Order: sequence, then C-alpha cells, then structure tokens
Amino acid sequence: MTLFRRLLDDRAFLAGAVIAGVMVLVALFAPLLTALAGQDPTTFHPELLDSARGGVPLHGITADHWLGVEPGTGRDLFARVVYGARVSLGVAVSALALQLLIGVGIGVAAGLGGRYTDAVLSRLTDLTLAFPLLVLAIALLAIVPQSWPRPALLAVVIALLGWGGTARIARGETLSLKTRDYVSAARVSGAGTLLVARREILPGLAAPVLTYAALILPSNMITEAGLSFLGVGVRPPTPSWGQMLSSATTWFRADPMYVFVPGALLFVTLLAFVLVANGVRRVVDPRQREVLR
Amino acid sequence: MTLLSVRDLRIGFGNTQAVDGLSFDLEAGGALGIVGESGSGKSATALALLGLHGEARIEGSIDFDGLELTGASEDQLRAIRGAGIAMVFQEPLTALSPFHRVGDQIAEVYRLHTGATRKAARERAVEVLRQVHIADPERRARAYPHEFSGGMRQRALIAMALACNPRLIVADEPTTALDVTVQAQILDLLDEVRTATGAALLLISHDLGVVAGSTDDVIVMRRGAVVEAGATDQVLVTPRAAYTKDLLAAVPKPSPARVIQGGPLLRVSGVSKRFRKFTAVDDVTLDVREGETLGIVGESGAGKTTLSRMMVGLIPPDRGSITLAGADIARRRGRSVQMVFQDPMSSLNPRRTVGESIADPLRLIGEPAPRVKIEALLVRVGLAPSHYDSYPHQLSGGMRQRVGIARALAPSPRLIVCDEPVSSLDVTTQAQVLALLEDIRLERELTMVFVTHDLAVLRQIADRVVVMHDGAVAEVGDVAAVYDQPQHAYTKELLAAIPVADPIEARRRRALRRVELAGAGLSGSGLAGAGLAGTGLAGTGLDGAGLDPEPLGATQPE
Amino acid sequence: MTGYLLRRVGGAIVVLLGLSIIVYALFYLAPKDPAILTCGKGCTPDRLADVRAAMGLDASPPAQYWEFLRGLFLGRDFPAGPDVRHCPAPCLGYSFETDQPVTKLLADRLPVSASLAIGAEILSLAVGIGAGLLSGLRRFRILDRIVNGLILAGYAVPVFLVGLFLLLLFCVRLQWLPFPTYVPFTTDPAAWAENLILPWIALAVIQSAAYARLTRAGVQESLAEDHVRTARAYGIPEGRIVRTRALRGALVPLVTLTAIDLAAIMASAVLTETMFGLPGVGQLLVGAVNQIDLPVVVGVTLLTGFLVVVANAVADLLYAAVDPRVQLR
Amino acid sequence: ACQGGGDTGTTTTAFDPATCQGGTLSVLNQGGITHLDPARLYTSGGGNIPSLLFRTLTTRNRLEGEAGTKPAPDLATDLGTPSDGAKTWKYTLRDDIFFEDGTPITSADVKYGIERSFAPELPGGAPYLRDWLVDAAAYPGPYKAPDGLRSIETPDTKTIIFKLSKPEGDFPFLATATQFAPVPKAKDKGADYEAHPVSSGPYMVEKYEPKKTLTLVRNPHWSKAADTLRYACPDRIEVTSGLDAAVINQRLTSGAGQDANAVTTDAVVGPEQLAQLGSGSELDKRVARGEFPSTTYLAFNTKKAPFDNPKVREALSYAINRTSVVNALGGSAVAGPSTTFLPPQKALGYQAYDYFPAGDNGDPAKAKEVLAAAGLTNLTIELAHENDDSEGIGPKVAAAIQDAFKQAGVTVTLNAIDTATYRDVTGKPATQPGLSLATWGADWPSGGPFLIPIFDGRQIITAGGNFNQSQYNDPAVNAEIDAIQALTDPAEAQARWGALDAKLGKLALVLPLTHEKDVYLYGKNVKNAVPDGWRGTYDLARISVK
Ligand SMILES: Nc1ncnc2c1ncn2[C@@H]1O[C@H](COP(=O)(O)OP(=O)(O)OP(=O)(O)O)[C@@H](O)[C@H]1O
Ligand SMILES: Nc1ncnc2c1ncn2[C@@H]1O[C@H](COP(=O)(O)OP(=O)(O)OP(=O)(O)O)[C@@H](O)[C@H]1O
Ligand SMILES: [Mg+2]
Ligand SMILES: [Mg+2]
Repeated sequence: MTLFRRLLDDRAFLAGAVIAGVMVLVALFAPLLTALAGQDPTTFHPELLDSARGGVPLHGITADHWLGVEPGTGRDLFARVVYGARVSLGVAVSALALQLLIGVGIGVAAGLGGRYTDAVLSRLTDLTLAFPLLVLAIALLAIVPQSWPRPALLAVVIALLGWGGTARIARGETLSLKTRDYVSAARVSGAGTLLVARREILPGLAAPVLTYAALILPSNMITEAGLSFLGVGVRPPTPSWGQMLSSATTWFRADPMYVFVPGALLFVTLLAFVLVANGVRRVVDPRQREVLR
Repeated sequence: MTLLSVRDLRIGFGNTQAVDGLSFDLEAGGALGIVGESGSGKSATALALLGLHGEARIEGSIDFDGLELTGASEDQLRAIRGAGIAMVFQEPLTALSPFHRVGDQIAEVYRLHTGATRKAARERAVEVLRQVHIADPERRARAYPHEFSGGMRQRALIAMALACNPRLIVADEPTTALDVTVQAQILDLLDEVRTATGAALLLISHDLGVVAGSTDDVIVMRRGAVVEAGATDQVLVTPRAAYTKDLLAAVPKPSPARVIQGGPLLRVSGVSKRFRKFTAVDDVTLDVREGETLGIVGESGAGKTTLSRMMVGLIPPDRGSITLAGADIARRRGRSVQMVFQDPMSSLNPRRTVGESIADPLRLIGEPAPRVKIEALLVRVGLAPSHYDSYPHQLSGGMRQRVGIARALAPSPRLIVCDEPVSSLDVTTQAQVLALLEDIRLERELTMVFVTHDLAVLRQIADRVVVMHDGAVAEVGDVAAVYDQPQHAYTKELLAAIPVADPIEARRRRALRRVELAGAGLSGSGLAGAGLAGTGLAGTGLDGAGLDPEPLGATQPE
Repeated sequence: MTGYLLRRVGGAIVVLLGLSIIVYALFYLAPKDPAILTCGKGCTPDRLADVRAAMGLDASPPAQYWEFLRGLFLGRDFPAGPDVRHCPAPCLGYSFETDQPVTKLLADRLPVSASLAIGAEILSLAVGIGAGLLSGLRRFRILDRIVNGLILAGYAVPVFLVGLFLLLLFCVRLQWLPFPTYVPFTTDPAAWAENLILPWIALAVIQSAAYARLTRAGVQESLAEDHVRTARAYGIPEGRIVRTRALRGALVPLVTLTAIDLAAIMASAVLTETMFGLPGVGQLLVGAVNQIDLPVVVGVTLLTGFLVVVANAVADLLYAAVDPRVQLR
Repeated sequence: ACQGGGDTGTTTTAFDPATCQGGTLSVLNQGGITHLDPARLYTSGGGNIPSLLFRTLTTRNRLEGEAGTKPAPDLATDLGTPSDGAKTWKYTLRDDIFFEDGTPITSADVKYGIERSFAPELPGGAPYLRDWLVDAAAYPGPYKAPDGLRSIETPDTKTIIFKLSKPEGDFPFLATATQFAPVPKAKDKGADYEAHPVSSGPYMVEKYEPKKTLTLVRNPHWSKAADTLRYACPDRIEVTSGLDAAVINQRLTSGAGQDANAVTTDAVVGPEQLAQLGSGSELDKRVARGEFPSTTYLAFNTKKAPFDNPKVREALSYAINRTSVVNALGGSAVAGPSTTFLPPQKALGYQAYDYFPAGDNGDPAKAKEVLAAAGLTNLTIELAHENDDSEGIGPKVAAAIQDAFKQAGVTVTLNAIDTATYRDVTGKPATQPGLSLATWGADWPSGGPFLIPIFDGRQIITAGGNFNQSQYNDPAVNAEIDAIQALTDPAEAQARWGALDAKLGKLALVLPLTHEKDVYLYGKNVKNAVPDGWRGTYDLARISVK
C-alpha cells in the first residue's frame, strides 16, 4: 500500500512507467496501430524512392507515412518501428523470464545446497558473470542454423548467458535468509529443504529479485539491439530497432530520419524502463547495495 | 566548579522530539550517569554536546567550560572535539576506520589538536595505548582495528579519547556490545582513567548495573526528559519516580529452588562440533532431566548457540550423540522438540501472517485446519485471536517473542530449547516474557533448556546450570550451588563481573577486582583460585581471529 | 600468497581449457566447413577433400583438439608446400582465412583493443569518480540532479547509439574529427588520440555512469559509517575525512571493478570496434565467426577468457591492497 | 606534370603517360587482400592490385569501353597460337622480362607458377586449368608430384605449350589470370611465399600485412619499354584495407591530406555520396562509372515442384519487381534491371530480349492470371538467400522479392543460409533449394564463362560445386556450346553466345534480376582514373597522382 503510494509520488518513476506502458501497449497492438495507419511493415514502395540517389525517400513525413519510409525499400517506418517494439520487448521479456527461472533456480540451489553444490554452482555463476558474453553470444548465434526462429533463439541465448546476476542475488539472499531464525524454526518443525525453499525462501526472494529484474529488462533490450546491430540478431524482414539502426548507419547523411526514429525510440524506451527500475529499487529497498552495473 | 551545564535542551528530528527539555550539570572531574530505555534520547544528547547532529533542531543551552556550544561555530566546535570533550562510542567494531592503523588514528587526532610532530604523535599513541592496558603497545599500534578483539578496540577508542587530555569523556553505552567480563574491565578502566587524568565522565547506558558502580550522580531519562535525578546512591537505592522503580523491579531476582525428580530426557554425550579449524563445541556431555529447566551460560562465542542447535537437530554434531528419550535427535524433530529464538524479528517470516507461521508445524504433523487451536494459543501467550492475521512488522518486539513461544508450543513438544529468548528485549518486557515462559512451563510440565549470557536471568529461571567456556563445559550444578560456591575459576570470574544495580555492592566488587588484578600483576603469575588476571585478557580474545571477510571469489564484490 | 596464486593459476587453466573445449565443440556441431571458403569458387569435391586434408581438418575432432592442445604447450608444425611452418609454443594454430599464426593476429590486434580499453577506462574513471564525488558530497544540488540524470541515461543508451550520435555530430555535421581509423600510438600519438577520442567517449558515457553511481554510493555510505562519526567527533576536518576515509571506502569496490572492466571492455569491444571500424580483437572475432575461422575464434575466446581471469586475480590483489581487512586465501 | 592545366577533371586526351611519374597513391579498401600468392588469387583479368605485381602471359587490354574487353599480350609476344582445333596453345615469351631480383623470366617459371596452383596447400584459384589441361584434374601440385604437369611443355626457355582436352577458343582470356604469373622455383616457400611474392610487374612488395596494409614500391628491373600497358605512374602505392565503405567514400569525398591522392578498388559509392552527385557538382567530376559484367538472378531448381512447372516460372517472371531489387542493391547507380541473363555488354554477345514483359515494377495481375490459368492459387514457396548482404544476394534483396511475389498472391518464406555455406548448399543438387538467389560474374568478358557453367548439362555436378542449378540438360545446347568454344574468332563467338542466351531465356530457367554497375570515387589529385571495359573500374596501373 504505502509502497505503491511512494512509487506514485516519484515523478521520474511515473514518467517512466507511463512511457514504458505506452510502449508495451504499442507492442501488443502493433497490428491494430499499423492497420490504423493503413500500412504494414513489409510492403515495399519503390515509387516513393529516388533510385538514382541510392534509394533515398522522395518525401519525408506524409499523411500516409507518419514517420516517412525506409530508404532502400520504401517500407513504412511507422509500421516498422511499431513492429520493432514487439521484437525488442518480446525478446527482452522472454529472456528475462528464462533468466529468472534459471537464475533463481541455480541461486537457491547453491544457497541451500551443500558446500560442494554451492562451490560448483557459484563458480559457474562467477564464470558467466565474468566472461564477456557478447563474444559467446555472437559465436553461438552465428553457428546455429539460420532456419531456427530468430527472436526465440535470441531470447534463449540472452537468457542462457545472462542469468548470472540473478543467480548471484538469489544465492546471496538465500544465504542470508537461511540463517534467519524463521527458517530454522521451520526446519525444527520438520520441514524439508523443498518445503523450506518454497515457503520460506522464495517469497523472500521476490522483492530483491524482482527489483533486479526490473534492471535486466532494459539491459536485455540493449543486448538484443546490439546483437541485431551486429547482424547476428533478428533478421529482416522482421523489424528490430537494433537492426534498423544498423542499416541506418549507411544513410547517415542522406536520410537522418532513418537513424533518428529507431534510435530515439530505443533510447526513450530504455530510459523509461531504467526509470521504472530505479523507482522500484528506491522504494523497495532504499539502502540496497548497488546492483546496477 | 561546573564543567558542563545543560539547560532546557531540546532536540527534534522532523516530527519526533528526541530530547525535550533536558537539564543537568556536571562538575569538573565528576561522573554522571544517564540511564533510560532505548529511544529515550541518550545518544541524541551525547551527539548534541559535540554538535554532531546534521539535520536536527537544537534549542536550549549547552555550556561547556564557559563556552556556549549550541550556537558555536564549526571551528570552535572542532577545537573542542577530542581536545575538550572526547567521545567513546557504543560500537567498537565500526567506530574505528578499517583502513588505518590504530596507532595512526590516535596520532592523527593528537597532531591535529597539538600540532605535534609525527614522531611525538606516534609516541603519544603508544603511551595512551599503554595507559589503557594494551599489551605490547608499540607493536599493537601498528595493527589494524580488525586485528583487535572487541574489548581491545574499545580500549583503543578510550585511548583515543585520552590522547588530548580532554576535560570531559562522554561514553555512550561503551559496553553494550561486550561480554560481561570484558564489560567489567572496560568500566574499571574508565573509572581508572577518570581518577588518573581528572577528566569528567558522562556515562550513558540503558543498564542500571553499568552506571551503578561508575558514577557519582545519575539521571534517569524517559522520552527525552528527566524522570529522576540525584546522587547515584540515592536514586538507585531509594528511587522516587515510579519509572525508576519499575526499572529496578525488572532486574531479575533469584527464585526459590525446586526439586526435580525426572530422569534424563535429552542425553548429550561426547558431542563436538568444528567449523573449519575452529572448535565451537568441544566434547560436551550432559543430560537434560525430564521437567527441569537447564540453564546454559557462557560468554559470547562459548558455543551456546551451537550446542542448543545441535540439541534440536538443526546442526549435526561432528562427534558424539544426542538422543531424545533414547532416539537419535535427528529423527525426532518436529513434534517433540521445539525452539525459541533470540531475535524475534528474524524468527518470524516477515511475509507470512503470524497465524500461518504458527500453523506450519501443525500442518506438518497433519492438522489441516488448525485456526481455532492457534487462536487459543495466541490468547494463552497474551495476544488477541485477531493477531492471527497480523504480519510480524505490525507487532512489537515483546509481542513477536510471544508469537515465537506460541509457535514452539503449537505441536505440544516435550522439550523447548530457548536460545537467549529475552536478550534483545527491554528490561521491562524481558521480565514479562520470562514470567510467561515460567507459567507455561509449569502449566504444561515442559522440560526446558534456557540459553543465556545473563547470569542474573538464569538464577531466576533455571534449576540447574551449565557453564560453558571455549566450547567445553566448565561447570555443571544446581543453580544455588554454582552461584554460591563456584568451583571453576572461570565461573568465579563470570560471577564477579556481573553488574549489579546496587551502587555500594558494585563498588565493593570493583575494589575486589582491583585487588586481585594488582595481586596478579605483582606476583606475575595468576592466582589459580582468583584467576582474574590470567583469564581476563584471554577472555577478550586478545589473539583470537578478528574480522575475517569472505575470501574473494572470481568477481566479488559487485 | 603463493598458495593463493598457485590456486588461481590452476583454476584459470581449468577454466580456459573448458572454454576452449566448449568453443571447439560448438564449431564442430555447427554444420559448416571452413575448407569450402578456402577452396573458393568452382571447387570440386575432390579438390575440397584435398584442401581439407591440407588444412588438417580431416582428422577427428578429438584428434584435432589434442593437436591443438599439444601446439599450445609444445608448439607444432604445419605442412606448407616445400617447407614446414613452425608455430612456436603458445601456438593457437593458423588462421584459415589469412594463413597467419593466430598468435600473430592477436598480437597485431591487441594494441588496438588495448588502446580503446585503456583510454576509455581512464576517461570513464576520471569523469565517473569526479561526478560521483561531487554528487556524493552533495556540494551542489543542481549537479547532483544532473549527475543523477546522466547516470540513468548512461544506463539507457547502448554503446552503438552513442557511437552513431557522436559520428553524426562530430564527423558528419561539424566535421571536427575525421572518421576514426586506427593509427598506432608509435606512429603518431596525436593522430592516435584524435582517432580514438570518439570511441573513448562512446564507451565512457556508459562506463562512467557506473563509476559515478558507485563512487557516489560509496562516498555516501562511507560518510554514514560509524568511524566517520568518530573522526568528526575528534574534530578532524571534513576535507580530510572525505580524502582519507570516504574516498578510501568508495575506492574498494571501484578498484575491483576497474580491473574487471578493463578486461571486459577489451573483450566485448565488438560493438565499439564494429561501429568505429577499429581493427581490434572484437572485429577480428566477428570476421572470424563469419568466416568460420575456428583457430581465430578459439584464440580470441581464450585470450578474452585469459584477460578476464587475470583481471579478476588482479582485482583480488588490488582489493587486498586497498582494504587491509581482506586476506587472500 | 599533367598537361590538363588548371582543370582537375580528367580527360584522356590531356593525359600523357610520359609525364605522369611520381607521388604516392593511396588505395582505401574494404576487403583485405587476404592472399597475395598468385596461385591463390581468383581474379578477373589479373585483378587490379595483383596486376601491379604480376605479369601474366596475356593481360586485359586496359582501355575504356569495348576496346578494353579484349585480351592483350603481356609476358608473351602475342595472344598465343592455337592449333589442333584450339586444343593446343603455344606462347613465346618476350626477351626483356625480369623478376625483381634481375633474373630473366623463363617459360619454366610460368609453368611452375601454374603447377603450384594445383597444390591443395594453396587453394583458392579459379578451376579452369584443372578442367581444361589434359590429365590435370588429379594433379596434386609440385610439392607432391615434382615431375610436374605433362600437359604443359617448355621446349625452351622462351616457349610454353598448353595441351587441352577439348577446344578452348577463350584460352587467351584465361591466360590473364594470376596463375599464369611466373614463380621462380628457388624462391618458393609454399604457403609463406605470399609474404613476399617475387614481382614481375612494375611494383614490388615493401611491406605486406594480410588484410591490413600493402605497400608497393617500384621494381627496378621492370622497364616501361617492355610493358606498354602499365603506366606505373606513382612511385609508391599504399593499400589500406579493412575500412568501412562509408568511411572510404567519406574520405574520398572530403579528400583531406593524403586522401586527395586516394582511390578505392572495392568501395562502390553509397547513398551518402550519390545524393551529392548532382550533375555538374564538384564530386561528379571525380567518379568513374563502369560496368563489371555480372548478373544477379533467381535460380530455379526445375527438378523440384512447383518450379518444374514452366507456368510457375513464367508467372514469377511477370511478378518480379526489379525496381525494388535495384533499390535493395543501392539504387540505379549501382544496378540496372535485367531481363536477360547476359549483362548488356557486347563482348559477352548481349542480345536484348524480354519474353515476360512486365515493366520494371512487375505485373502482378498478369502473374496471377498465368497462375490461375495453370490452376495454381495460394502458392507458397521458399526462397533461399545468403544471410548477409555483402554479395548482393542477402536479406535485403530477398525481402524485396518476397514483397513483389506477395503482390501476385504468392507467399514466400525466406530461408537464410550462412554466407559461408551458401554455395555448399546450393551447389549440391541433393540439397539445392527450389528457389535460390544467385549471382554470376564474368571471369573474363566472353559469353562462354557466363553461360557454360549455368546451362551446360554436362556440368551438373552431383557431388557439389554445381552451378547449373536449373539442372537443365539439352544435348542440342551442349553441342552448340562445344561448337562455339572451338571458335577462335571472338566476333563470331559473341553472336552465337547471344543467340544461345536468347534461346534459353524463353524457357525461364533462371529469372534475371539485375546487372551490376560500378560507381567509384577518386581523390582530388587523381588523374586518368578511367574505367576499363573489362572490369568496370579504373586501372591502378594507369592512374597518376602527379
Ligand atoms: N538522525 C536521526 N534522525 C531522526 N530521528 C532520530 C535520529 N537520531 C535519533 N533519532 C530519534 O530520536 C530518538 C532518540 O534517539 P537516541 O538515539 O538518542 O536514543 P537512545 O536513548 O540512545 O536509544 P538506544 O538505547 O537505542 O541507543 C529516537 O526516537 C530516534 O528514533
Ligand atoms: N556456521 C558457523 N561457521 C563458522 N563458525 C561458526 C559457525 N557458527 C558458530 N561459529 C563459531 O563457533 C563459535 C561458537 O559460536 P556460538 O554461536 O555457538 O556461540 P554462542 O555462545 O552462542 O555466542 P553468542 O553469545 O555470541 O551467541 C563462535 O566462535 C562462532 O564464531
Ligand atoms: Mg543510543
Ligand atoms: Mg548465541
């Protein structure tokens, strides 16, 4: 109750939440929105391009094309960024779900397990945390067959390589929670490890893990955009902001709008999610140690 | 001559008025005690003397040696700090900078106020360390705080206070974090320092026993105001204010002895437990007889908690066996043994309702809908049935401990192990909870193991007592026998160190300790019988391991 | 100390071996054949088989891995026409693509990535600590807000977005700077810095946010600690408290992070290097992955892994150096 | 100095090779020179940079337009003497040719150079020699078989004779390849030879770091008199590779400092520069426009449904929107719509035809009609393409095609295949997808190498490396190919190749999309940057920065 009240008092959080909410809605209702605009993200409009000048759009923003069209193809930019939101958010959210699943599972197992289990799992966590995952992600994404569904694959790769932070937090919390006397009390009463994990530990993990999760979401979005930017992420014609930015680099001067639209959207969305995460973190635990890295 | 004169001091933080019209005087060279329960504004007052409050509203007057401190400039205050008024803080663990050597920290203060050379400052640091009885001060001055034990750190803080020959030493709960024996040493040291340097002492504590032997005058505070003030002898012996009387009454008193007929219910034989290289419990053998209350007492780190957790099967022993009515305890958990924990805050899951927490053990033994039963239990421990749906944070410390007791009682155990169940409670609440436990024990004919570091509490509640020292059993016996004729040197030391609220008795004990210390110092070898000098420093863990942070993992810290 | 180092080295070797096995396995599982690329257009199956044999790809994967391991510790020889090519001890193999020893390729690229990482790190530390300190000490309220905003923004911008923006602004619009091309420091230090300044800024925008946040939190936390109160109670001036105590407390996590970040930037500079066209290790990797140049991929992975492991050990040592409470075990 | 006076624009008339000497030419490239070994290079006409180092038996005639599409003698005194119905080719070497160390070049050096290219340790070169020379397919190179190839004879130090297994009128074109460059056996270090290949051309290697830099300086033993085709104007040539195309073009445009003396051999201008290329602009004077004969097309696997149905192929030929494809490739400056398989160049024998006329933007209605007539509705097909756009058959083009077919009611699912394995998958009939994107470029400007691999039924290689993706095998066509190949008169051959292409076009075995156009910028000080007719780009051997 009061948490909620405090969140609502935080103006930065509110702004972030509103924008993030709008983006989520945009992603959810992408087909509807583009239909409203009378466009779709894949139809080419060669007639709107100046082929002699490399395919730059002939017009900027028009009544038909609310943000103009993509150079080189003439596809509707508005439709593409709207659908891009789907990929960006979809990949980030599914990766997040997987990360939490893996991270909490491993973290709790390490925290509750014996010395040996803990040592092995902790080392593993440290390794994934320390290793420059972009390197492995690129290698991994480059060698899986192209026919595999890309967004799903991206989510899995991001999750597989990025559960370390969650695991560490979950383990740390578990270690601290398990020394709490109420856990001892449950065990004195005869509760087994699984029951203890479910009833006493997991609810306690919710706050710190979710606070952290709020932070990984934008970070996942950045990873997705980065991988797509490098050309190992989402493939055309599926639109993704990172990939649009990547193609936009060749249109720097000829069509700045093309750089600006996905870039600004990505930035604003990320900022919104970071603001939300920050607000949540401040409210849930004002003195929590810095988890942002 | 009046050194410090506080008039109508008011300190407010936002909506709370921490100190509300406090006035007192302190003579040069005198000793004034301030007692009061937690939150009564003691620390706030102490910090105000040095102008250390950041965001507080401070009104009234603090006159130190002719200088008005409430309106003083930052420069004036800085000159006073350390040189005029020196503070000894409550938490020796954190009050010293972990990054600097102890000697350097003291020298820094000295140089700052006297402008002495580096060398002179270092020498002064060694000198004051010697003055507070740190052995081998030259070497110890080069140590980091984490290489010191708690007692030594507190000594170092006192040394720092002495460095600039202040006229007033303010000690804010200087012994709260320390063991009884160490506490006695520190109090003795403060007393010694006061006579040696002529500095006045403002001693703050919530424990009547602490101020009783060390101060000439005392003020009793409650909610930011003085309830009673006067000479220590008079206030603590013939209190006038009702609140002071309550405080004194809450001090535990011995209860009449009982005769226990029961046979051994819980048998602990040859049990040891090691953590890495450290032996926490060392070959302990003892019986808990059916129907008795067995007290376990000992200093911090003596292994009390480890032993009690082994008794309920939470920690498996490395060696030896623990049986409950003949069966291995590891298999008899749940129904027959329960535990009450020290910290009422952490012993309840903050995310579950009180009733749910109590219901767990019942569900585990097959009671599907135990609400009615639990409400009855809640009433029995002095709560309302409606508390079933409360969350722990909505309850006070005492209420939470009642819930803890209710949970332990729920599955109708035969044995309850209580690990310091009242240590974190206020004196008055402590008395109520103890009474509740005693009532319930009688009513249910429970067997109880009661772990505490507080000898006075044990004397009131236990039938027999086990004194633990360094993981081993030093002495076992009936309460009266152990308290009146302690056999083991360590038990004697422990008993001698108990602070008593009676000022005259307190001073008599201090004198006794002095004589023994002097005797030990003279003879060079500790008298085995008195043993104070020999074990005194050892008890502080002079050479024990200090803070030992986690080894760094591959990527720590974040 | 010695025991600690020995254990670290042992652990590192195990980690690196594991890593190399994983990468090897990944690439063998992938249905790709580097010989096809090498053989070129119009390659017949017979010719392909010959080329594959010449590249040493006809042996079984375990045998190849074993050869690789031997090469790593003992060096190895490669058939190369009339002569034999010797690849001395830490031999990571020959790049299929460029016909050069991987070690040489890495040695060529490392200065670029190192220039990028070290410069960016210095810049981010300077900016991050400065901003964090000013806002942590709450000297200027406005500044605190600005830093706060920047910290948040720093978390929200991906490096390529910053890079894109910087290129657009400085190279295209204002034309103050040339499009970055790498000039070795030894050739022309001024040109080296001029060409790297944009990548540095791009990385620092993000990195310094983390440092600012850490410094600020560290300073604020340290200032709230009991021993700082003690220092104040003994009249120690505020400036001195900040210098010797608060900064010191903030330094502990910073120092550790710096060492690790340095390795991490170097290893994950893929985006920055691609963005700015710098011929560093990251770019080498992207190229090698696309060309299925296994020895290079393994080499880069091992190098980055090695750097990370070393950085972690260094971080531990530094940690022990700045915080006397820490003992290495 | 250049005689052009104040005019910085280049005019061939004003250019005098005699006074062009001096200066340093910078070459800014994207792709690295991965190999500098003449055995491992795969070039058309000897390549741009390689032909600065390596002289070959013949070389391209470095002239603008049609004249430039012919071979010219280089090391040899003439274009070769065919006999035995073009199955034997004999060459005589010039007298005044030397390696960079002053040793005279002999026919044995040329033979050894060719033999090296057979070694599996030195892969990468073009496959023709293995196919054409008698008994050469199984030859494992001089390291394993030091006796050498018997089908190359060197009766004396100046004469070299090639024995071919069938008539090849195009042999003088093939002899322009770097495999025909001489290699002194004594200096051969196998795979390490490329660290410093021994030069026979006007420049030699001073410094070479693969994929990064190559510095060339004058070869003192090369003489202008002995090589009239190469002007070799700059004293020094510095190649930097691994640059971004946008960066290269930006640098060429602004031309600051040494960049004024810069050119590129592989960075076609991008949209940034195209936008500034308004006619009469300063930049417009600094572009070279040419056409390298290359076609991007859709390959049908006629053994796979539904592409075994000619109506489907026809319908798709109507549906295609070539404007979209052109735009996807970078606009009309770099690609032109093609309805023929042969690119529009006389040297190849180009004859215009358009059997499925639909305009540049396609005629989806007509396509629908054709499909409906054939009883096919709701067709769903899969299109294979490379996973990056570097070769021009990547996702961008695929998406354009997908959209065009969608207009005709055909649903296209995209199948991205790794660039690295793309040829492997599409080159094996067993794994070849029904529809795939492909490009085909000329190894030399003649119809033969353009049409034979694609339509000769005997070239269907089931084990892999197949280019005849339609898997079309018509004995009549095969016979016609053989007949044209035996012709040694290019003009006669051209006409017949063109006719063959037109005949095949009716069958819609492939769906031609675009042909390549090249627009290269060059620096402010660069002169005589004239695209040659063979390769569509300027020739480094004739550029001056003076
Ligand atoms: N910095 C502060 N900001 C807000 N409230 C404060 C602050 N310091 C103290 N208080 C409040 O002032 C009151 C008195 O606190 P103080 O620390 O003086 O109590 P105390 O008597 O020393 O108690 P304890 O025995 O627990 O140390 C408490 O209610 C406390 O919550
Ligand atoms: N899990 C553990 N790991 C390592 N050492 C431990 C552990 N638990 C206890 N110890 C050590 O064992 C010794 C005995 O601890 P124990 O908690 O039993 O003492 P105690 O008598 O209950 O002390 P206190 O009065 O402070 O509660 C201590 O020195 C403690 O540091
Ligand atoms: Mg206090
Ligand atoms: Mg304990």
